[in-house]
Amino acid sequence: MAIRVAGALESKPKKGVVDPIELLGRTILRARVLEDKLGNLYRAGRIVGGVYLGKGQEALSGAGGLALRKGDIFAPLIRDMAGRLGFGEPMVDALRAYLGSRLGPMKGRDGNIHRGDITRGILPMISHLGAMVSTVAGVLVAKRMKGEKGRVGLTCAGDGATSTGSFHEGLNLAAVEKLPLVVVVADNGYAYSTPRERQFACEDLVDRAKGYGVEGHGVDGTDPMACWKVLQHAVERAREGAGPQLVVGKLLRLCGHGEHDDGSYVEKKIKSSERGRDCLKVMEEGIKKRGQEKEWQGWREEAQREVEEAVAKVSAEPVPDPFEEDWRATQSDGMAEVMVAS
Amino acid sequence: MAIRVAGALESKPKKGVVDPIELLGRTILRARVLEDKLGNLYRAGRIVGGVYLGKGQEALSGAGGLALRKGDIFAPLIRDMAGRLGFGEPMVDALRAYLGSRLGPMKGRDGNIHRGDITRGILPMISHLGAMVSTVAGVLVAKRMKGEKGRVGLTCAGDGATSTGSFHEGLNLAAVEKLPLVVVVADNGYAYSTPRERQFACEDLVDRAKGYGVEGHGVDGTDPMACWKVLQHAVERAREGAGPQLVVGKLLRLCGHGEHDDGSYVEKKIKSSERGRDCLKVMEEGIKKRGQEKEWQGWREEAQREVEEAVAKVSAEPVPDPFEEDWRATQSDGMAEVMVAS
Amino acid sequence: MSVTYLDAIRSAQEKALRDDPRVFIYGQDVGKFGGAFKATKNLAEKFPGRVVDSPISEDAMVGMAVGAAMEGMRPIVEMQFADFSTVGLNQMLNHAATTFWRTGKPCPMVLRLPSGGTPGSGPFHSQSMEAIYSHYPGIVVMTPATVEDAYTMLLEAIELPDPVVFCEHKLLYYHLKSEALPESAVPAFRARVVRTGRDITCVTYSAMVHEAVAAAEELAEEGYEVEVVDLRTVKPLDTDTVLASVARTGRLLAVGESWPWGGASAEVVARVASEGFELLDAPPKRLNAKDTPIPYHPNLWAAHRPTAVRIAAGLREVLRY
Amino acid sequence: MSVTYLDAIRSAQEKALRDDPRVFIYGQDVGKFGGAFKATKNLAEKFPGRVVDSPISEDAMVGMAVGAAMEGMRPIVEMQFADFSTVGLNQMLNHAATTFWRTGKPCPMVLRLPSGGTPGSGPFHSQSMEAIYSHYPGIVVMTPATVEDAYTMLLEAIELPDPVVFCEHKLLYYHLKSEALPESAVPAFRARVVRTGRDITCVTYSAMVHEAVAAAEELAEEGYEVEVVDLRTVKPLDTDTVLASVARTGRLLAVGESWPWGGASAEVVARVASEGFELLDAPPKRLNAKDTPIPYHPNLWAAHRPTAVRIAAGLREVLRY
Ligand SMILES: Cc1ncc(C[n+]2csc(CCOP(=O)(O)OP(=O)(O)O)c2C)c(N)n1
Ligand SMILES: Cc1ncc(C[n+]2csc(CCOP(=O)(O)OP(=O)(O)O)c2C)c(N)n1
Ligand SMILES: [Mg+2]
Ligand SMILES: [Mg+2]
Repeated sequence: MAIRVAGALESKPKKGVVDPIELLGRTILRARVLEDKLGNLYRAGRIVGGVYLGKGQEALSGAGGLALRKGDIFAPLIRDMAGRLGFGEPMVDALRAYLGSRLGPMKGRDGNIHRGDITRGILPMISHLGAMVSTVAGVLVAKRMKGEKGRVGLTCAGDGATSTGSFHEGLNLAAVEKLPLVVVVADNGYAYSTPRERQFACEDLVDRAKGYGVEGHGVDGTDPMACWKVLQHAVERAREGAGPQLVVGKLLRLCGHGEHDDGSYVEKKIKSSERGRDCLKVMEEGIKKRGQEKEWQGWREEAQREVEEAVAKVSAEPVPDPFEEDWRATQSDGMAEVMVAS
Repeated sequence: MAIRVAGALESKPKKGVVDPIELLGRTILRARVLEDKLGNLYRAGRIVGGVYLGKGQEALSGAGGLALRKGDIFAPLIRDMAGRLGFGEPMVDALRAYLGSRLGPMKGRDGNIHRGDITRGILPMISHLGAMVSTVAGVLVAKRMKGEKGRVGLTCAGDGATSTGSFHEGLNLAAVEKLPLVVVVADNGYAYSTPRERQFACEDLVDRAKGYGVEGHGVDGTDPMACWKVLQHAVERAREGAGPQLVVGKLLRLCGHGEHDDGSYVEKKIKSSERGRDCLKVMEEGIKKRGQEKEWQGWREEAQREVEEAVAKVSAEPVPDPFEEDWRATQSDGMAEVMVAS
Repeated sequence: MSVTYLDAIRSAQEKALRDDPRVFIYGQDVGKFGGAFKATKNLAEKFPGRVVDSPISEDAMVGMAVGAAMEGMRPIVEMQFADFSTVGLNQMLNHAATTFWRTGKPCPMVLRLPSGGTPGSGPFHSQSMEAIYSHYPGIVVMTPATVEDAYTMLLEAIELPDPVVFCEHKLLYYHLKSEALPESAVPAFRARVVRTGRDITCVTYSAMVHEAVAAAEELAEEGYEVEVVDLRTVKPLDTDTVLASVARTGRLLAVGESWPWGGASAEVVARVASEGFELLDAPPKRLNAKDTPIPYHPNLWAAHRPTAVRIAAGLREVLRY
Repeated sequence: MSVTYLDAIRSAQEKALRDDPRVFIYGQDVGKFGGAFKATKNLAEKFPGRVVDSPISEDAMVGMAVGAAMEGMRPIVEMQFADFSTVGLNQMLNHAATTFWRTGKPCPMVLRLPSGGTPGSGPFHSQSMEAIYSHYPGIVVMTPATVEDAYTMLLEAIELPDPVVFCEHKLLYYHLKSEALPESAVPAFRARVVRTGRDITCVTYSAMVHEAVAAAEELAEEGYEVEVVDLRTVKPLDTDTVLASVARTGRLLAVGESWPWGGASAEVVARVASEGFELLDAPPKRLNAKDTPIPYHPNLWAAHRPTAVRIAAGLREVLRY
C-alpha cells in the first residue's frame, strides 16, 4: 500500500515553475540544521527541559507543512520542526521557545515543542497525545460555521498516539462532520521505547481508515517525493470536500525520544532496513543526481547562517521576569460588572 | 457481510441433545416477560430511577450469554437482560436491583442495570460507556497470569459506545494482549435519539475489526439462530486463542432508550425494515413451524410464574436502612497498623 | 406564566443563539431531540445547523469546543450528565483552562453540567463536580441556585472571555419556578445574601441554598436568625461577601452537596479562618455529603446528602458553642 | 551504599514482585526500558511477564488494572507523568474508587504518579494531583516525602485492599538520598512530626516538607521554633497529629505545592479551624502555588511554587500576629 515514487527526485528543475524537490529539500535541510543545533545547545546545557527532535521524519512532516496554504490550520506534534518551517513558522520561534525568551510565542510560560500562534494558524500543542485532533476539528467546524471556505486543517501524530481515546474520538468526530482534516501519522515503529507490536495489533495503521469511514493513504516516509505527492493529494482531497484523510508514513526516528535518550532500544535490523533510511540522505542523493550539488551546499550554508543568526539574536533577548508577570489564568477574574439581560 | 441463517429455526429438536433453539427461545422469552413486567412496575411507580430495556435485542444478547460457560466472564451493558439470564443471573437479582432490596447484589447502594457479582463472573457495569471493555480485558489478563486457562470474557456495547475513547483503548489493548475477549456491538441504529450517521461515518462497524487486528463478525441481530451461530463461533475462536472477536449485530431497539422515552425519533422506514423485526416473533414463528407451539406457550407461562413469584418475594424484602449502613468507601480507612518492611 | 429553572437555561441559550452568531450548542441528543433534559428543546429547529448532535465522545466534544473557541466562536457544550464529564476533563483542565495563560489568546466556551443528586439516580448520575474544576486554574465555575441566576449567569457565562463550567442542578430543573425571566442580574462573581440574619452565616450554593433557607426557617421558629449566603459562582469565590456576613454574625456553617475533602465548603472555611479569624465567635463548620459514592436508593440518598434537617442540626451545633 | 528516593520506589516494587505473586506492573515503557524515570529498571528481566509495556491508553490502563484487581491480582500502574492521569481519571474515580462500596468486593491497585514540578518541565509535566483524587470517595492518596516513606508506603499501598494513588515527587527522585532502606515504618495513615518546635506548626507533604524544613532552619536563626508535620498520606488525613501539634504551638501554616482552591492545604486549614478552633492563637494560613498553569521557565517556576523563602515569609506572617 505504501506509496513510493521511484526516480522522482531525478526530474530536472524547470524555470519559473515551483519546484517541489527544491522546496521540500530546503525545508528538510533547514529543519535538520536547526535541530542539530538544538541538540548541541541541549548538550551544552543551554536549554532547560527536554529537546524533542524529528530527525529522519522531516520528509513526511515537511511535506505536510508545505501542502498547506495561508489560512489553513496546522497542529504539529513533537517531531514536526520540518512541518512548522514548511508552513512558515519562523525559526526564531523555535529558538525562543527552547531558550525561554520572553519575546517568544509562549513568553517562557510554556516552551520547547509546546508553541504556536493561533492567529497564524499554528495551534500550540498540549502534551496529552491525541488531544489536538479534536481541537483542529473544532477550528474547522468554526470556519465552516463562519462561512470560510476552502480551509484545510492538518495535524500530526505518532503511531503511539493512535492508541489514545482522544485520537479515536477526534478522528471519528471529524469523519462524522466530514471535515477537511488531514491526520498524518508518522509510524516510526516506536512510541518512546515501546515497539509497535506492543502498541497495536493491526498490520498497518492505514487499515483503520475504512473503519472511520475516511480515505487512507500509506506512504514510505523515507521517500521525500512520495511524501510530497501523498500529502499534496490528501490535502487536495480534504480541500475539495472528500472529508478527513488519514496518511500513514512508515519511517524511523533517527534520534532518541528526546535528546536525553540514546534510543538504544531500537532494533538493529530495523535501523538497517529500508525504513531506517535517512530522508535527508535520500534527498541529497537525488539532488546530486539532478546535478544540483552546489545548490544543496549553498542551501545548507544558508540554513546554518540562518540558525546561527537566530541563536545569537535570541540569546541576547530577555528572559521572563516573575515580577512583571501577570499571574492570572483567566481574563475575567475580578471582573464584576452588572449584566442587564433584556 | 451480516450472517443470517435461513430456515435454521425449522430444524427439529433431537432427544438428549442440547437444543439451541429451545435454549435461546426460552432465554429470549424469559427476558421479554421479565422486561415487560419491569416496564409495568415502572409505570406503576414502583421503581425509583430509570428502567432500561433490551426489547428486540434479546437474540443477540441472549446468544452471547448462552455461549459462555461457568468460569467465563460476562460484562453486560444496559440492554442485556437476555444475556444475563442466559449466563445464569437469577431473575431475582434484576428485581432486587430495580426495586432496591437490601438483599440484592448491590444492596440498594447501586441499582437497575448497575448490578453484578464478580464472584459469579458478572461484572457490575459503571455508567460510563466503553469502560467495561478494558475492565474485562483486565480480568482476562489476571486469569492468564494466574494460569487459568480456557476462560473467555464477553462484553456488550451499543453502536454509540464505539465512539468512546474507552471502547477504542480497551479493544486495542485487548488486541495487543491477544486476549480471549468477545466484544458484542448491538448496532441498533441509534444512541438514545442520535442516529448512526451522526455517530460514525463508516458503513458497517464490523469494518473496524481489521484496524484493530481482530476478527470481525457481522450478524443479523433479528435472526436468533444466526446470532447463536455467530456467538458460538466467536466465543470458540476466542477460547482457542485467536484473540479478540468483534461481533456486530444489526437490529433495532423496540422500546425507548429508557421507559421514560417513547422513542418517537426512530424513523418509520427503519421500523418497518428487516432491521425492525422482533426477534421474539421470529423465534415464535420458527417454533410454531417446528410444531412446538404448545411448548412455547408453556415456556411463556413458566416465565410469567417465575417473574410473578420473584416480584412477590422481592416486594416483601427489606429496603436499605441508612442507620445500618456502613458509610465507608474504603476498607482501610482508619486502619493504622505498623508495617515492618524486611 | 411561570418559568422553571430549566426554562431559564433554555431561554438563555435561545437568547444567546439569537443575539450572537458566534454561539452554537454541541452535545449528545441536543439537536432535534432537545437534549436528555430538554434544555435545548426546539432550538435546533429555530437555529438550523447551530444546535448539533455529537457522538458519545466527551473528550472530543470538549476538544472540539476548544478549537472552535480559539477560532472565535462561543461554543456551549452540554454533557448529558455532569458525571460523564470526567471523560472530557482533560480537554477542559489542560487545554481550555491553560490556553489564555499559555498563549494570551482567549478560549471562551461554556461546559454545561447537569449536576447533583435526584432520587434513584445513583453513583454515576448524581455528582457535583465543581471542586474538581475549581482546583485547576483557568476556569470560571458557576453554580446557580435560582431561576433568575440560571438565566442571567448562563448569559454571562457565554459572554465571558474565559472557559466556564456551568453546574446546573437537576433537582431544580422542573420544580423550581419563578414568575418571569429577570430583567437585571446580580453582578458577576458576586455572592448574594439570600436571607439576612444576625446569629449565624450559612454559606452554600446550588440546590443546597434551598435546603439552607428551609433550615433557616426552622431555626427562626427557635428564635435564631440565620443569614444565608448563596455563593453563585464558586470560582472565583466572593470572599468579601462571605466575610462581611461573618462579620455581622460571628458564626459560619459552610454547606456543599459534594464530598467533603477539598470541596467548596472546605475552601470557604479555610478562607474565613485565614482572613476573618477575628470575626469568628465559634469554630467554623462545614457540612457535606458523606464520603462514599452517591447511593441509588432514596432512603440512603436522603441520608447521604445534606438536607434542611441536617443543616439545621449543623447550625444549632455552631450556635450552641 | 546510598539509596535514592527513586531506588526506594524501585526496591519496593521489586520486593512486592518477589514476595507476592499477585503483583504486576503495567505502564508505558516500564518493561525492558525500565520506565521514563527508571523506576522499574531491570524488573522486567527479573520478573518475566510481570512488568508489562502498555499502549498509550491511560483510560484502558487503569480500567485493565481495575479488572485485574477484581480478579485477585495486585496491579501497579505507572503513569508516565501524573499530568497524563487526567485521561485515566474516570476509571480511577468512578470505577476503582466505587467498587468496594458498590459491591463489597475490594479493588486493590496502586496508581503511581510521578508528580510535582521540576525546572523546565512546564504546564503538563509538573502537576500535583492529590486534591482531585482525594475529593472523590474510595481512594487512599499517599504523598511520601522521604526515601524511607517512599519505600515503606509503597509496600503498604500494594498491600492495602483499597485503590491507592501514590504521588511520587520527581524532584526527589535522584537527589534525595538515605543510607539504607528502612527496617520499620511509621504507622499507616499517620502523619509524622519531622521537626519539633513550640512556636508554630507547618503542615505539609511531599517535596514541600524539605522546603518547610529549610524554612524552619531559617527561622531557627531568628529564634523561632517551627514544628514541621509531614502528612505522608493526604487521604485519609491524620487530623489528630495535626491538631496535637497545633495544640502545642497555637499557630498553623499549611503548605501545598498544588493550587490553592480546594487543595490539601485548604482541607488542613478547614479541619484545624473546625476541630481545633480553641487551640489557635492566630489565624491559620496556607501557602500554595499560584493559581495559574505551572510555568516552563525556571524563573517563573521558582516564583510560582512555594519555596523555603516563601514559606519562611508565611511563617513570619503568622508568627507576627
Ligand atoms: C496521554 C499521554 N500519555 C503519555 C504521554 C507521554 N509520551 C510523550 S511522547 C510518548 C511516545 C509517543 O509515541 P508516538 O506517538 O509513536 O510518537 P513518536 O515519539 O514516536 O514520534 C509518550 C508515551 C503523553 N504525552 N500523553
Ligand atoms: C461516557 C458516557 N457518555 C454519555 C452517556 C449517556 N448515555 C447513556 S446510554 C447512551 C446512548 C447509548 O447508545 P448506544 O451505545 O448505541 O446503546 P443503546 O442505548 O442504543 O443500546 C448515552 C449517550 C454515558 N452513559 N456514558
Ligand atoms: Mg512513534
Ligand atoms: Mg445504539
